[in-house]
Amino acid sequence: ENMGSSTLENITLFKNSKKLTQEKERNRLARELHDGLAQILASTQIYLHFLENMVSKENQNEIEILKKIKSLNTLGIEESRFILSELKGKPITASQFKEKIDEIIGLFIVPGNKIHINYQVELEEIPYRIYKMFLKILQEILSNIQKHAQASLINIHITNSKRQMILSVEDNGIGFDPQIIDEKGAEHFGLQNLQERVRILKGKFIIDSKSGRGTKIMVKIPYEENDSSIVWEGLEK
Amino acid sequence: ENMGSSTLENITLFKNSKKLTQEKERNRLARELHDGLAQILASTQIYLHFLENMVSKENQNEIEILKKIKSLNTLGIEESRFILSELKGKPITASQFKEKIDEIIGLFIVPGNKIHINYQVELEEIPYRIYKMFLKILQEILSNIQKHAQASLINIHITNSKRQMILSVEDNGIGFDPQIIDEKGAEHFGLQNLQERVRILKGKFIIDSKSGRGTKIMVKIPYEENDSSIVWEGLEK
Amino acid sequence: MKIRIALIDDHPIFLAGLKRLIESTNSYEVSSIANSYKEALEKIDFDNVDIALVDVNMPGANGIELLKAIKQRSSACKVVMLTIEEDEETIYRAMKEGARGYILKQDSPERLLKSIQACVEGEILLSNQIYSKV
Ligand SMILES: Nc1ncnc2c1ncn2[C@@H]1O[C@H](COP(=O)(O)OP(=O)(O)OP(=O)(O)O)[C@@H](O)[C@H]1O
Ligand SMILES: Nc1ncnc2c1ncn2[C@@H]1O[C@H](COP(=O)(O)OP(=O)(O)OP(=O)(O)O)[C@@H](O)[C@H]1O
Ligand SMILES: [K+]
Ligand SMILES: [Mg+2]
Ligand SMILES: [Mg+2]
Ligand SMILES: [Mg+2]
Repeated sequence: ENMGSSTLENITLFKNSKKLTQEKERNRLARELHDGLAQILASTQIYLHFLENMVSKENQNEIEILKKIKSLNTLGIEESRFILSELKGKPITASQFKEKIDEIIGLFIVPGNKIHINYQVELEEIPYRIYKMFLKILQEILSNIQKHAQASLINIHITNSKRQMILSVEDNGIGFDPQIIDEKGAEHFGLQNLQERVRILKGKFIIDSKSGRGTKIMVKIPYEENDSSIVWEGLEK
Repeated sequence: ENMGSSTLENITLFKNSKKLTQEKERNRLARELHDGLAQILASTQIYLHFLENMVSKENQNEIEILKKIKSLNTLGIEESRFILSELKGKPITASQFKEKIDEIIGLFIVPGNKIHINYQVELEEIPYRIYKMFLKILQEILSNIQKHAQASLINIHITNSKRQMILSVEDNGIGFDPQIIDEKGAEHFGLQNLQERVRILKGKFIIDSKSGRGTKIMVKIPYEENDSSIVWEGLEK
Repeated sequence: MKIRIALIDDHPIFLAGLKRLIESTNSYEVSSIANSYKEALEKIDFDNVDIALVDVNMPGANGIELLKAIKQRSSACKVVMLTIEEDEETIYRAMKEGARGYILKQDSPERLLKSIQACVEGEILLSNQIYSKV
């Protein structure tokens, strides 16, 4: 009996201590990141701004490359923010997630467009980082439709199962040749950044578009590799 | 006796498990960094190279800023490698230390600011972790000055005696109410992280600032307690 | 004739930058590009490639596996690993499987080009930072 309670105590101690260790380790990593890389990226941003003001507007080539560097740096800042928020942040509930999506759709869609939205949300909690990335991806896709598609109808499907998050956005606009992404690469960064984001999350990104035949973009993000809470759970065992 | 060995086993298990938890968390973050930030920084480096080849040699101002951005980016690459190689480092000599500090000051200070630097270095070797922490603390303070202070003059004192390291940075900028740190807490981590860092090193951190009257920040880090291995031990408790 | 290079990397932005870097020289052309193991083997005829620059970390099958597959298909094509990974074990594995070089993406662009040149000239090459590890 004495043994039993001692073991129990030990286990409790053990669990609490693991929580604490994780907590400390997370805070330490967050600090390293914030004080090191995030700071450097923030300073880079300021100097890029100076440089931008110096380069003459006629120098199209320079301006183009400078834009790309700025865009990369912004991506870096985002990335370090994501890692930070993942280390510090809490998961988002499914209803918070839906609310935010509705807000973004409301912001990006021009009056006159018809929209169908279809949600299937199984999972109750969404890792913060995936939540943030997902919103960025949705924003870029909707902003492209608004800027380029001349569409009258938009279909949005969001499926959030236990294993993955799927986003599909379809428009009936003018369409485009996906090759254009590489060709336009230097100036137009939206879809390239998007591919990069999805790549980081080990997901899939598919563009189905043809000139004159509308556009469908599909993004799939698996949870297994990315769910910090799942990783944490796994660690507890 | 049975009890004794069971407790011992538990403790060993406990220690191994803590190591494993840290290990996994570190590995996970390392992966994130690898796939995300490190590649972004590597890409940035290539585009900076293109830009460098475009900017005309007569444009001294542009070239200077570009150089700064390149150095920052290199610093970022180093930093990401440092986080990855974590704490494996050897002690740093006093002259390496000075060199690095000059580099950082050069990087973080905007043209137009006047700077006075005063060194007193007695110690020949500085523990790697303290070295790294110190640089990060300096970076955060300088980056705050750059972002917030609107200063024209900065005084930096660094005293590195056998017993402790002291850093004092003073600016003649707009100043602020230190209470703001807690209020801004949620989004602005800089000074909070800094305080936490110094606390871990069992050091002292003092902010002397008033709105309109400039800012002085003093950091004192004692050596005795802080052999890098000791810091780790401290975190384990 | 220009030296034909194939780039295989899952990182679109780095890939675009590297392609441009390589094509800024007169001696090389990027003859094919792929984003994964699968795409590389479907799309690229390695007998018509002089050098394949292969990323190590890619989703699905990784770069070392691609190195093996390329070696099986073509004896002419030299494979050079191009990666952010400094892990010793990966370096040894790559060298063992017949990689002609191991270059770090974070090397300076000048150094990247020099390394490719060295490979063309038949040297087995390693990044500076890697040298210290082997
Ligand atoms: N839904 C769409 N319908 C029609 N064309 C599109 C659509 N989405 C993208 N495109 C085309 O693909 C190109 C590349 O898109 P991308 O988002 O990468 O760049 P951008 O929107 O032009 O610029 P940026 O996003 O950098 O502000 C666009 O310029 C446009 O020609
Ligand atoms: N040297 C300074 N002069 C004037 N104000 C300062 C100075 N340093 C800090 N502050 C004020 O203190 C606040 C908190 O600083 P802190 O470094 O914690 O956050 P931040 O710099 O705003 O954001 P972060 O560091 O997270 O990027 C700043 O927002 C600024 O208002
Ligand atoms: K950068
Ligand atoms: Mg766009
Ligand atoms: Mg700050
Ligand atoms: Mg890769």
